[in-house]
Amino acid sequence: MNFLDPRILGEGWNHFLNSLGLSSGWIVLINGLVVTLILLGLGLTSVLFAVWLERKVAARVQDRLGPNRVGPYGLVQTVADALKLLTKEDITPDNAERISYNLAPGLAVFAVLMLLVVIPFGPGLVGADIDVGVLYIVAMGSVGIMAILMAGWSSNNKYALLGGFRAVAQLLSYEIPMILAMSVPVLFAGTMKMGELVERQAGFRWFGVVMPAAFFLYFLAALAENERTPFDLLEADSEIVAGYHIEYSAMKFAWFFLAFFLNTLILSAIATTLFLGGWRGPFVEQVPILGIFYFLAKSFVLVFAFMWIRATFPRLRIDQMMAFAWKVMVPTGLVLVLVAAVFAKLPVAPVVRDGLLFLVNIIILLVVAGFVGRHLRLQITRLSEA
Amino acid sequence: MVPLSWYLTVAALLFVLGLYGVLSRRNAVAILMGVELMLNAVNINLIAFWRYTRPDNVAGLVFAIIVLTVAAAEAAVGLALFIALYRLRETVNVDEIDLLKG
Amino acid sequence: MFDTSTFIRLLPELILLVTALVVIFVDLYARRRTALGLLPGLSIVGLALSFLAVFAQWGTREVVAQTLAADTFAAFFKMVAAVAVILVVLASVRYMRARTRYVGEFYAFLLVATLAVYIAVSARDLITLYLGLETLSIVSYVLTGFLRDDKRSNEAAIKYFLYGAVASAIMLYGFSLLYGVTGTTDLQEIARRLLNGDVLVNMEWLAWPAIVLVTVGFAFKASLVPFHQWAPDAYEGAPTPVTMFLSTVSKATGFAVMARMFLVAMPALQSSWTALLYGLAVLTMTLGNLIALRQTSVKRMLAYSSIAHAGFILMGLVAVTTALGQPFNGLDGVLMYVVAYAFTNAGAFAVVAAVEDGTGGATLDHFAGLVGRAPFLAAAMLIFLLSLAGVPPLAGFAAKLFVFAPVVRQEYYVLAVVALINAVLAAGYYLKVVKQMFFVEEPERAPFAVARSMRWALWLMIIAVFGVGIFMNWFAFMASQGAAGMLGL
Amino acid sequence: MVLKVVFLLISLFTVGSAFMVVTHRNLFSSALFLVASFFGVAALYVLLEATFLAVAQVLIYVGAIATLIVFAIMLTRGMMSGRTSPRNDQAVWAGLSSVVLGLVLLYVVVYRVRWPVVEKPVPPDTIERLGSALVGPYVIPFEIASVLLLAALIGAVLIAREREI
Amino acid sequence: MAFFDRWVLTIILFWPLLASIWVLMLPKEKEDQIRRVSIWMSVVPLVLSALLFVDYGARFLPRGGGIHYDVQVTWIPQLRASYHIGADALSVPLIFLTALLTTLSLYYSARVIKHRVKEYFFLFLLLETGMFGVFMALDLVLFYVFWEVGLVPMFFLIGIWGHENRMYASLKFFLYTLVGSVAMLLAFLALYFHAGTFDIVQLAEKRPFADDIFKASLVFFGIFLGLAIKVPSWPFHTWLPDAHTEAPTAGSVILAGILLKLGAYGFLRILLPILPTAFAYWGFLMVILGVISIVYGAFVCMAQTDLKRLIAYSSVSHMGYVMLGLGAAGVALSGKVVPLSPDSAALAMDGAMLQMFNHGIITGALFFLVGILYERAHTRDLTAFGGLSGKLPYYYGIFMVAGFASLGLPGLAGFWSEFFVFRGAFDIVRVWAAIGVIGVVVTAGYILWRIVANVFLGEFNEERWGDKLWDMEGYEKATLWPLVLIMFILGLYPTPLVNFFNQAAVELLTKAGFMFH
Repeated sequence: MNFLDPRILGEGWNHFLNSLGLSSGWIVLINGLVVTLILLGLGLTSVLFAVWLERKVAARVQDRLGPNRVGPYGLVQTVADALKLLTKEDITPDNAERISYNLAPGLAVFAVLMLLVVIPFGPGLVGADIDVGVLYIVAMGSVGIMAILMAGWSSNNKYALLGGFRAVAQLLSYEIPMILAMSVPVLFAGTMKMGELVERQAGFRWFGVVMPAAFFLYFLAALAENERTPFDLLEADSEIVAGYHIEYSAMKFAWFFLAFFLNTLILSAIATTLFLGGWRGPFVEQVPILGIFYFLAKSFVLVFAFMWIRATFPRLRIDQMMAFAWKVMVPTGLVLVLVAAVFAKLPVAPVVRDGLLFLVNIIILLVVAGFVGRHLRLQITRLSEA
Repeated sequence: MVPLSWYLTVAALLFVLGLYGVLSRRNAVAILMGVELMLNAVNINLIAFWRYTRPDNVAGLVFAIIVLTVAAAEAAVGLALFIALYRLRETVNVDEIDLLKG
Repeated sequence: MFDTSTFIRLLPELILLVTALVVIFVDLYARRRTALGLLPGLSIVGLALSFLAVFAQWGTREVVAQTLAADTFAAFFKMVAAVAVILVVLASVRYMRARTRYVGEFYAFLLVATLAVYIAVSARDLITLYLGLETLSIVSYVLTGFLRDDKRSNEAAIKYFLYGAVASAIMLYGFSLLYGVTGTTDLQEIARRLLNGDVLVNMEWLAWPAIVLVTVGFAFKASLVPFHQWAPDAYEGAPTPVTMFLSTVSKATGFAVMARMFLVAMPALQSSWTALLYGLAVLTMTLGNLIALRQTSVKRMLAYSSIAHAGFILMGLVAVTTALGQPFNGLDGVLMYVVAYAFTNAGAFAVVAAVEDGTGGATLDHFAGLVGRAPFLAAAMLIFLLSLAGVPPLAGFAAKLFVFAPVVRQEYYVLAVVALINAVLAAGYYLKVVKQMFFVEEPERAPFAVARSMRWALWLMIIAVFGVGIFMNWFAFMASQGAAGMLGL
Repeated sequence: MVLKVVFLLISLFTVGSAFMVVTHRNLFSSALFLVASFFGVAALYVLLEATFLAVAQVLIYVGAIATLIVFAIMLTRGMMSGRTSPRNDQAVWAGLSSVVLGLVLLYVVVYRVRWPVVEKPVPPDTIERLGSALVGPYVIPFEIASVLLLAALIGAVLIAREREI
Repeated sequence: MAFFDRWVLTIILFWPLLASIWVLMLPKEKEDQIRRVSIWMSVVPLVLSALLFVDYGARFLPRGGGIHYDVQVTWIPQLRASYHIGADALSVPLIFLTALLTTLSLYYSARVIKHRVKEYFFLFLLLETGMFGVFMALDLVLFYVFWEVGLVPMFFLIGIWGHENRMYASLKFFLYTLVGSVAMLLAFLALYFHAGTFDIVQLAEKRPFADDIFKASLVFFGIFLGLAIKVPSWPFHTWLPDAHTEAPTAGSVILAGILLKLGAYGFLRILLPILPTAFAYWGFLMVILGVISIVYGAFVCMAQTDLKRLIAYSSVSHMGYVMLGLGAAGVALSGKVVPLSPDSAALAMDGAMLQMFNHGIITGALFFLVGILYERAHTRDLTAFGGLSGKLPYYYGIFMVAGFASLGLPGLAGFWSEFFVFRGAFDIVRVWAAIGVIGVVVTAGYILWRIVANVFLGEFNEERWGDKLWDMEGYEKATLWPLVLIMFILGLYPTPLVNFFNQAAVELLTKAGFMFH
C-alpha cells in the first residue's frame, strides 16, 4: 500500500527529477510550479462543484429542483454559466479608478488562493508548511479586505462605496473573533504550523470536539467573513444592490464569484484543519491517501452547513451584526483563549483535561446563549410594548 | 548571499522617499503614508542588521515587532484625528488648518 | 526572573496602571454625578500612592526586568511627573467637566501618560525607551485632541501628531543605526561597544548621522528649535490642563531620555553631541524668546517661553561633566530646572486655565486688570512669571543658578552671553503680562471666582515655587543624588 | 546569484512603489502603491529569513494600517478629487533636502561604515526564541505595547466617534 | 549683649517682611489700619539700626572695626552657600539710612497714596527687606537674592503709582537692572568655581584669579556691569531719568536714596576685596566713567525743563563723585600712580562713602520737595512756576537748604563728601579730577539758575495758580525736618560718620593690599 502514501510519492517524484540530471534550483522551481498547478486545479474544480452544490442545496431547501438540464443532475451547469460570464461584455464605468478597478477582482482571488498553500490536504500533502501558518492565514485574510475596499472605491458608485464600507466594518470586526477562535487550538497545540496542528489532534481528540465553543465561534465568524447570510450585508441586494461588485460584469464579476466560493471552501478547510482533525480518520496511518478523502469529506460537510444556513436564515441588521461581533463574540473569544491557556498548562492527565475542557466549553456556550436569549426576549417585549 | 549594504541602500531610499512625502505633501493622510514608509525603512534596517550581525540574538526582531505595533497604534490615533478634522472643517489639507498662528 | 522583588520595584508603575483601569471602570459603571466627584480623587490617590512607592525606593540602583533601571535619576523624574500630574488633575476638574463628557477617559489617559513617562525615564534599552516615548506621544496626541468638537484642539493634535510621527520615525532610524553598529539594544552595552573601537572601522563617520537622527526625536519631545513648530500650536490649542502636562512632564521626559541616552550610551561620542546640543541650545532659547515677545495670546506666549526654557535646560546637558558626584555638574542642573520649571510652568498654565474659565479667553486683553477681578489669580501668576524670569528666591532662580553654573565652569563664554541676553528678553515679555494684570485697570469688568480644586492646585504650586527657591539645598541634594545615581555611570 | 536577482527585482518593486506613493496625484492610488510597497518589504523579510516578521508585516501593515488609511481616505473623499496640487509650496525644498539627506545616508551608511557582519545561519528555533524573548527580557516593552494598543484604541474611538446630539 | 549681637541684624532684616505679610493679611478696605501698621512697624528697624549705629561706634569702632553681628547658617551645603550676614563700618550707616528713608517715605506716603493702598505698603515693606539684605549679605548667593528682591517691588511702585509714562519707565528699569544682575550672577559663579565658595569673607581671603588678569577682568566686568547699571554710571544711566521721573514721590526717594547706593556698595563689598587686582587695573576706567558722569549729568541738568528729571540727572552727576572716588582709590591701589600722600586713596574713598550717605539724604529731600510741589500743581514743568519764594516761604527755605547741600555749600552735608573726593582724587588723577570740578560749577549753575531762578524768583503766575499752591503742611514738614537736620549736623560736625567711613576705607584698602606707610 506504500504507493498510496503521498510522502513516498513525493520522494519518488524528486528522485525522478534528480535522475534527469537537473540542478537543485530547477527542481525547486519545477516543484513549485507543479504544486501551484495542483492546488489551482483542485481549488477551481472544487469551486465548480461547490457552486452546483449550493444551487442544489438552496433548491432543496426551497422545495425546488435546482439545475438539472446541463449534464447529469445539472452538474455541468456551472461550467456553462462560467462560459457565459466569460463571453459577456466587460464594462468599466466611465469615472472608475482604472487601476484599482481592474486589480481588485484579481487581488480578491489571489488573496484566497494564497491560502491554499498552507492547508494540509493529507499527510505531508501541503504546499508549504510554514512556521507561522495560522498567522499567514490571518494576514492573507486582510488582503482580501483590501480587494473589496479597492473594488468599492474604484467603481465610483455610491452603493459600491457603501458596500465597501460595510465590508471593512464587518470583515474587520469578525476577523477579531475569528483570530481569537483560531488562537485557541494554536495555544493548545503550541504551534502555528498547520501540519503540526493536525498531528496534535491524533486519536479523535479533535479540537472541535474538545472545545466546541471555540469551533462554534470560528464557524460563526467564518460565516461573516464569507459574507454569507445572515451576515451578507455588504452585498445585500435589497439595500445596496450587490454592494462593492455592483459595477462589475463578465470576467471581472466571475473573479469575485470565484473568490467568494473559494473562500467558502477554504474557510471550511481551515476549520477542518484546526478543529476537525484535518485529514485524520480511521486507517489513515495505514492508507495515507485516505487522508485526502477524509479531509474533503469533512470540509464539504462544513460547506454544506454554510449553504444550509444561507438558505435558511434571514439577514441581520447592520447594528445587530456589529453588536453581535463586539459584544458577544469578542468577549466569548477572549474567555475561550483564557480558558485554553489555563487548561493547556493544567498538570492533569490528557483525558481528564479534555473532559474538563469540554464541560467548560459547553458551560460557556450555554451562558452566552442564555445572555443572548435574554437580551432578545427583552427587545421583543420592548418592541411589543411600543 | 546578498550583501548587507544592498538592504541598507533599499532602506535608505525608502526612508528618504518617505521623508520627501512627509515634507512635500499637503494632505495629512499622504503625510502619514510617508511616515509609514520611513518606519518600513527602519524595520528593514533592523531586520537586516539582525540577520547579518547577530542572527542568534532576537533583539532586532523584537524591536521590529514593537515598531510594527506602535505604527499601528499611531496610525489609528492619527487617522481618527484626521477624520475628526474632516468632520469639523471639511478638509484634511495641512496648509489649510491655520487657526493657530503667530 | 519575575520574583517578588521585581514586582516591588515595579510597584509605582503597577499602581498607575491599576488606577487607570479602576478609573475607566468607575466611569463606566458609576452614575455620572458620583463619577465626576470620584474620578479626580481616585486619580490623585493613585498618583500619590505611586509617588510614595517611588519615594520609598529612593536610593536604589538596580536593573529591573532587564530593560528598566530603578535608579535615583529615574526616581527623580518619576516623582516630578507624579506631582505635576496631580496638579494637572486638580487644575482640570472644572475645566474638563465644562468641555467634555469623557471625563473618565481623560483621567485614565493622564494616568497612562504618566505610566509612559515612568517607563521612558527609567528605560535602559533602546526598545523600551522608544516604546515609553512613543506611548507618551500617542497618548498625548489623544489628550491634545481630546476636545474633538473644538477645532483648535483638533488642529493642535494634528500638528502635534504629524510632527511627532515624523520625528519618531527619524529617531528610530538613528536607533536602527546604533543597533546595527553595536548589535545590541542595551544602552550600557552600546556604550561599551562604542568605546571598543574595534567593533567597526570608521565609527566616527557614523557618529554624526546617528547622533543627529537620534536627537531629532528627543528634540521634538523637548520642543527644541528647529523641531519646535508643533509646540506653540499644540500648547495653544490643547485643553489647558493638557498644555500643563505637555509643557512640563512631557518635556521633562524628553530631557530625561536625552540625558540617559547620551550619557549612558554615547559617552564615547561626547564631543559630537555636545557640539550639536550647543547649537540647539543657542537656537532654541533665542528663537523661542524672540517669537514670544511678539505674542498677544498669553497661552501662546507661555508656549514660546517654554520653548526658550528648553534651551536653558539644554545648557545643563551641553556643559555636563561626567563627574556626576560634584555639584553643578550640569546634569543636576537639568534636574533642578525640571523640578522648578514643572511647578512654575504648570502654575502659569493653570492660571491661564482659570482665566479662560472666568473670562472665556487667554489673550493679553483677558488678563487686563486681573488684579482687580481675581486678585489671587493675579498674585499667583505674578509669582509664576517672576519664577520663570529667574527672580530669587523663587524656584526659577534655583534652576537658573544650576544651569548657568556648569556653563561658567566649562567656560562657554558665548553660551553664557547668549543665555544672559535671553534671560532679559524673557523677562521682557513676562513683564508684559504683569503690566496687563497690575498696571492696567479695568474697573468695569466683573470679578470672577476660581474653582476650589484650582485654588488648591495653585496654592500647592505657589508653595512649591517658594519652597524650591528657598529650600534649594534640599532639592539640590535630591538632584545631585538623582544625577549621580544614574545607572551605568 | 538567483537570490541577488530576486532581491533586485523585489527592491525595484518596493522602491518604485514607494516613489509612486509620494508622487502620485491620486491619494487612493498612492495608498494602493503603499500596499504594494508593504508587500515588497514583506518579501525582503522573507529573503532575510524573517518569516514571522514577513507575515506580521502583511498582517499589520496591509491588514491594519493600509486598511485604516484607505478607510480614512474614503471617509474624507471630498478632498481626493485631485483638483488642487497634492504638493505644498515647499515641495522643491523638500526634494532637495531629501536628496541631500539620502546621499549623506548612503555615503555614510553604505559606503563609509564597515558594519560588523558575521556569516551565521539563522537558528531554526528563532520563533521560539522570539516568543520567549517577548515574555522574558523584553516583557516590559511587551506589556507596555499592550497598554499602548488599548489606549490608542480607546483614544481613536473617542476622537473619531460621531458627534452626540 | 550676646543676644543683641546675634539677632539684631536678622530682626532688622526680616521685620519689614513680617510687616508686609501682616499688611497682606489685612482686608484691603481698612486703609487706615494698613497705613498705621506699616509706619509703626517700620519704626522698629529704624530704632534698631540707630542702636546698631551707636553700638558699633561705641564698641567696635575704637577697636579696629571689622565685621560684627555676623550670623552664619548653612543654607546650601553642597555649594557652600550660607545665610551669612554681618555689618561693618561701611554698612552700619547705610542700614540706618535705609531705615530712616523708608520710615519717612512710608509716613509721607500714608498721606499721599490713596489708590491701592494695601499693595503699596506691602511692596514698600518688601522693598525695605531687599535693601537691608543687600547691605548685610556676606554671601554672594544671598547678596544676589536680595539684590533681585529689591527689584520687583520697585518695578511695581513705578508701574502702578507712577506718572504718565510709568509702564515704559518701569519696564526699562527692570530690564536694565536684570541685564546687569544676570551678568553679575554669571561672574559670581565663575568666582565660585575658582574659589569653591560663595562666602564673601572667604573669597576675599582667597583672592580668586589673582594671577590671571584676563579672567579676573572678565569676572570683574560681569560684576561691574551689574553694579554700574545700578549706580548708575554713564553710559548705563539711561534708565534712571525715566524711572525717577515716573516713579511716585516716595519711590523716587528710595530709588535715588538707597537703590543707587546698592551699586556703589557692591563695588566696596565685592569688587574691591575679592578682585583687588582687577579693581586696581581698571581703576582708571572708573575714574573716567565717574568724571564723564559728573560732567555729563550736570550739563544735561542745565537743559531740563522737568523739575523731577533735573533732580534725576543730578543723581547721575552726584553718583559720578562716588565713582570718581572709588576709581581714584583703585588707581592708587594699582601702584601706577604714586600719590603724594598715601592717605589720598583713603580720603578719596571716604569721600565716595560719604557721598553715598549724603546723596541719600539730600536727594531724598529734594525728591520729597518736588513731590510736594507736584501734589499741588500737578505739573513738573519748571517754567510754569515763578515767584514761589513769596507764596511758599517755608517750602522755599527748606528747598534752599537741600539745594545748597546738593551743590556742596560748606556747612552743609554735601560739602564734605565733595571735598574729600576731590582732595583724594587730585593727588592721584589730577587732570581728571580737575575736569570733574567743572561738574561742581555746573551743579551750582543748575541749582541756582534753573531751579531757584525759574521756580522761586521771578513773577508769580497769579492767574494760573491763584490759591492752588499753598505752603507746606504739618506732615510734610515732619517728613523733611529730619533730613534737613541731618544735613546741618553732617555739615557742621561730620566726624562721627567720617570715623565710620574712614575705618571702613582703611580696612578695605589694607585688605586689598594697599600700603599705608
